[in-house]
Amino acid sequence: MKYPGRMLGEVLAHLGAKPNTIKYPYEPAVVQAGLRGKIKFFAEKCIGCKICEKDCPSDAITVNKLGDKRFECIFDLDKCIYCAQCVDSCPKKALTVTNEFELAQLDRHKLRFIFHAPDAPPAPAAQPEPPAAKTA
Amino acid sequence: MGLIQKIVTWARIKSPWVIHFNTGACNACDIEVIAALTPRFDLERFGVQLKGSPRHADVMVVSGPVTRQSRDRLKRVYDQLAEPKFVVAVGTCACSGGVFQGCYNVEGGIDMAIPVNAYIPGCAARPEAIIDGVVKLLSSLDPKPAALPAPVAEPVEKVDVPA
Amino acid sequence: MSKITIPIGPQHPALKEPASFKITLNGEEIYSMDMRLGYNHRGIEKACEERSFIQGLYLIERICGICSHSHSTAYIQALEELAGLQVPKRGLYIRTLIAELERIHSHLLWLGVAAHEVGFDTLLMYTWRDRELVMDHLAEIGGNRVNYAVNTMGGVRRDLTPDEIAHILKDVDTLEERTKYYAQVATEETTLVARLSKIGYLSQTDAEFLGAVGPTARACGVDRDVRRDDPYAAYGDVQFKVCVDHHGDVYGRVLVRVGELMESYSIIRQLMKNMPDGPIAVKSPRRIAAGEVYSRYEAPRGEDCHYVKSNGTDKPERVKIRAPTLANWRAVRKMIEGNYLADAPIIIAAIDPCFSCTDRAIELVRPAGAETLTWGALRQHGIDWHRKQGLDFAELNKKLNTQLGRVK
Amino acid sequence: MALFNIIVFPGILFLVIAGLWFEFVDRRMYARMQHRQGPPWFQPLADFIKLLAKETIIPEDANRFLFTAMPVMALTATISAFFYIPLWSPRALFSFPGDAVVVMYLLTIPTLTFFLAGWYSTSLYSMIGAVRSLTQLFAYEIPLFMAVLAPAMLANTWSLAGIAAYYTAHPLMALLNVPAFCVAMVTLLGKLEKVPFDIPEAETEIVAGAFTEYSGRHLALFRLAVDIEVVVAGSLIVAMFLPFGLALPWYLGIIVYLLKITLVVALIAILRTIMARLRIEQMVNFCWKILAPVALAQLLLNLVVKGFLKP
Amino acid sequence: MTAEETVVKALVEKFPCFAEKIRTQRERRLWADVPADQFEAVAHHLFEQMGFTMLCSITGLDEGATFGLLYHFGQPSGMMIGLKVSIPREKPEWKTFIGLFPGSELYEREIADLYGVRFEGLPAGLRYPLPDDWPDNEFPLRKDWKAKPAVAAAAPAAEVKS
Ligand code: SF4
Ligand code: SF4
Ligand code: SF4
Ligand code: SF4
Ligand code: SF4
Ligand code: SF4
Ligand code: SF4
Ligand code: SF4
Repeated sequence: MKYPGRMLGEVLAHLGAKPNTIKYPYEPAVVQAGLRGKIKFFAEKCIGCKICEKDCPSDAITVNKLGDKRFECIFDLDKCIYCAQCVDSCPKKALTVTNEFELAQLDRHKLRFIFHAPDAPPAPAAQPEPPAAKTA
Repeated sequence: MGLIQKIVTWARIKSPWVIHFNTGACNACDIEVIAALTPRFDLERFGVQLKGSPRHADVMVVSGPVTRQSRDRLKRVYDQLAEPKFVVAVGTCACSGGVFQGCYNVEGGIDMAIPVNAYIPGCAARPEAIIDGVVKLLSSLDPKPAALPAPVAEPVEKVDVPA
Repeated sequence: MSKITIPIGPQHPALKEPASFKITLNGEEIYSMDMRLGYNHRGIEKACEERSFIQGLYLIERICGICSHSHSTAYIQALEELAGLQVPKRGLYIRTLIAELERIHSHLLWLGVAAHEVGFDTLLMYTWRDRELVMDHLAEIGGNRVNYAVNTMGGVRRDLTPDEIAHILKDVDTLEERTKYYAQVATEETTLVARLSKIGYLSQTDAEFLGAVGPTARACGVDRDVRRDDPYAAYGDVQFKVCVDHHGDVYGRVLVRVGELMESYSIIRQLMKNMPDGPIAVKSPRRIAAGEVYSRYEAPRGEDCHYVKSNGTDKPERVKIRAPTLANWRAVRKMIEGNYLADAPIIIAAIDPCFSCTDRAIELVRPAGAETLTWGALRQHGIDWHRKQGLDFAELNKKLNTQLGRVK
Repeated sequence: MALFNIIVFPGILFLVIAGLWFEFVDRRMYARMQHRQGPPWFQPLADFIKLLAKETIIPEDANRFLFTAMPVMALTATISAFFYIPLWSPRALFSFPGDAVVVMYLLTIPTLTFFLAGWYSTSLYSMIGAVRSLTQLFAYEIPLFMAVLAPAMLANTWSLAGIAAYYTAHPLMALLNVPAFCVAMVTLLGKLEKVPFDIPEAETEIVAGAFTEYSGRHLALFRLAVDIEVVVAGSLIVAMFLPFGLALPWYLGIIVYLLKITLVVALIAILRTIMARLRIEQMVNFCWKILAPVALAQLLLNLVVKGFLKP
Repeated sequence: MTAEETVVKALVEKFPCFAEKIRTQRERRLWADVPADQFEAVAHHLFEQMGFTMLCSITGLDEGATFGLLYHFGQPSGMMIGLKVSIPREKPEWKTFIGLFPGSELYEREIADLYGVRFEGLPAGLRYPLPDDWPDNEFPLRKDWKAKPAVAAAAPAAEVKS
């Protein structure tokens, strides 16, 4: 039957009920286990093949060779689309996904995230070159 | 800072009215912005109201890469906002152009056209991430920011900020 | 009486995406409409030619975030057919599951947006609250609430655990109940029915002639659905009914979408019951043999077509995307004629437009040759129209202006 | 004492606080009925202060004088109407025979200011909004007037204080006015431009209607005027249709009065939660074809009853 | 006889020049190259006699010396046929099909914008999908077109207010 105010009952029932709203940000967010958030890099596993760079759809990852078997990895968090293709592509599993998603920044420069290589073995104390400046 | 100034700052932080502008987004960020207003996330808790008229809004939430066709519109809407105004770039596209970098009709992130006050990466930025970004922006207005909860995961690596 | 043209968009609260329409009005009635699309044009087709197949996949997925899986599946199906890959059964089932979950989220979203367009925000809040259940599952399976990135060449990227299956089945039951309730609300709430029925009418002949697709066409009695007519993924293995309605108006489009929601629940139950074991993907090459393929997919908004041509390298030679909303535009123009201006937003919303692929921009259109309307002319038009309706603002204005000492 | 009454209690200050508070009550209830948490209690206040401190833009081709005068006028009209309404005792601050009609007229002024404000902002959306405001005014004003006349006719006086006194003496007579009360509630939604009659500011069609071009201070005053209008119109309805507890001691009287206003605000909130917006011509039809006849029937009924009681 | 063979046979009967040119790729997918002068007749025949009432898309192709226009017609039953016609690059002109398939308007405008093909009979209207300030004679989907800096102007972020 048609009548105005069809939702009256539903609406009144919810008036007294606890709202559906979550407490975030006052309580940590509950996120799904498989959430694709920020990518994490394990410098010791990387072989510098750059397949990740090649497959990245949005040019967000850069792997730099710092020295013998030493690689650092730069993520542009403002470019990354968190697709995790690089993780799938990496033959050495040097990349993984974390479910960190609270990446907002007021300053865009802070969105460039660098995973440094482990310190160089003591012998040749060559200063690693600064990462090649990427075109902004 | 005088008492009046303090009260005004307080009011500003507690009452951010929002206008939403899509400059060429894939819709995902837009629906996440809308989702942030619905019961599960309810941005109205922070005083956020979605406004249709730029004259009423304090915060412009922009999603999507700036396309050639929308660039001028974006600037015009920005100019119509009454001071003080803030711009939040929602989603990777709005931050940098994202996957659409290099497409011929895309000019890049929002900051190519107008100044941006907060960047929320993510593709699409989750409603929680949007809340996080808005709260970060608002607390930056507060001279004495209220203690915010610690982020879920501690950044493990050293973060290097190039100058 | 002269006709006037008003622009709507590209920035307008009813349109969350930019599009601009020019509506020519005859009084409060819409005489004709034209639209300027292109605000969202990013040049994806060209960009695809410049990227590898795998990079293109993520780009294609981001044509549109609401049914990202539609585009990504249509594209990946084309690649798999070109490369001659046999996707394992389990992979196809998961793909179909995501497709149906996406349809549910999209239709619930639409129901809310449609309610919002007619000022019924409560329904928007309730449908979007329930939609979160689906979003949780999509995030659980795919790893992201939208742009799930589930597809990869040769199958899918993530498997389902028995736990998830049980959980999805439980939520499908909840959703089914809620959908029944919303169907009741939509058909029994007088104010809502008053705003939805008898507007935006399109006859079956027009729908067919103008090439409407999806729920827009099915609400006019056009019995077409790619899932049945040209089965892909696992649709050959499930039983479902194609929802057709004969109202032809916005109300009919609500009924069709609600009906499709119910069918989706049943499809998901069948998929879960018969989910085969085995691998979810096969290994794929980086280069794809030359050839051309036409892939079709029934997106929530209608038929989505992708044409992919490959030349034997790791990049496509040509990718062409025909998104559903594009096919529906002609029909919208027809539907909107003769309706009230107040109904324009809901009629446009009724096809569930997303311009991001089509390009969202609505501008009410000016008949060719009409001069640009000044504010003065517009004001005059308003006065004329209302004088005809028995209100004379001119008098009021005159009095007011004399009182203010400004002689007009 | 009179000055205190006008400025502080039950005057302007009280009205401002009550207006903001009831906006909160309305928004919070709306949110809770939609199963979400809703804004905190200070929200309307924060909105108000923020708008006061924001840049004020006056469109170039708008009429400056009218553009700035309208919000003030809306505010003054609503506030002055308030002083004629008896709140918790059968006496009002000011009273004279025929003040019921004056209050009704004063409450029409805000709508007219919306119209003028919209019309003279010269923006397309404001103008459509303005015209819709006025069209809507013509539709609901008659049923509203008739509905309010009904209890006055029964009480045989045009003074609000007199009406209050009459119903305090004959409380059962108020029950006779239930249909008029319903009509008045529905038309009140039209007057306050709430769903299903928020046609003049339909966000998805014409952005924010008459207020589209308003910003900063002026918008703040307009919003305040609308908030206060809720309280004033609510008080009017309460005085006309729910004249109970007026004989109580003043502190109980105030509590009862506040409860009654809360009831009216809650009713408004519920009604706007469960309905969709009508189209303007549907609204006009509804007012003329349904509300007006009901109000007319009520008037006839009251006439007959009065004829019975006379001899 | 399969449904595909039926369609092919019916077509070849009517247009013998097709005998060699129709390719059956798989179930419900047919492809054919059509000579430009026959195209209109074939399209009308498909629409009027054979139930191919849907025009699914028009795809522009840059084939070097010629532009290809690939029309996909569909039957409600799911059968699809892709008809390709080639037009010379120097003189990219073709006829509109909005009389037969009104839905083709936007597809044609798209090709006009992106490839620079002129459609005879297409009424004037708003352009789609390129922006209003797009330079003339720049057709982005042509293979020899590369985004020029002037077009893809990527001004650096002037100043980022923080
Ligand atoms: S693909 Fe893996 S191993 Fe290769 S460069 Fe990238 S992170 Fe290193
Ligand atoms: S997650 Fe995707 S976008 Fe981000 S770096 Fe990896 S491949 Fe690139
Ligand atoms: S596993 Fe395959 S993709 Fe990875 S490095 Fe080896 S050959 Fe290349
Ligand atoms: S950031 Fe990602 S989800 Fe958001 S608009 Fe861009 S492509 Fe879409
Ligand atoms: S249709 Fe698009 S713009 Fe509209 S509400 Fe949905 S996502 Fe937003
Ligand atoms: S039909 Fe709409 S929602 Fe679906 S993929 Fe296309 S654009 Fe997205
Ligand atoms: S028609 Fe709309 S929903 Fe579909 S792909 Fe295009 S933008 Fe997305
Ligand atoms: S799909 Fe949309 S964005 Fe991509 S090229 Fe076509 S119109 Fe442009």
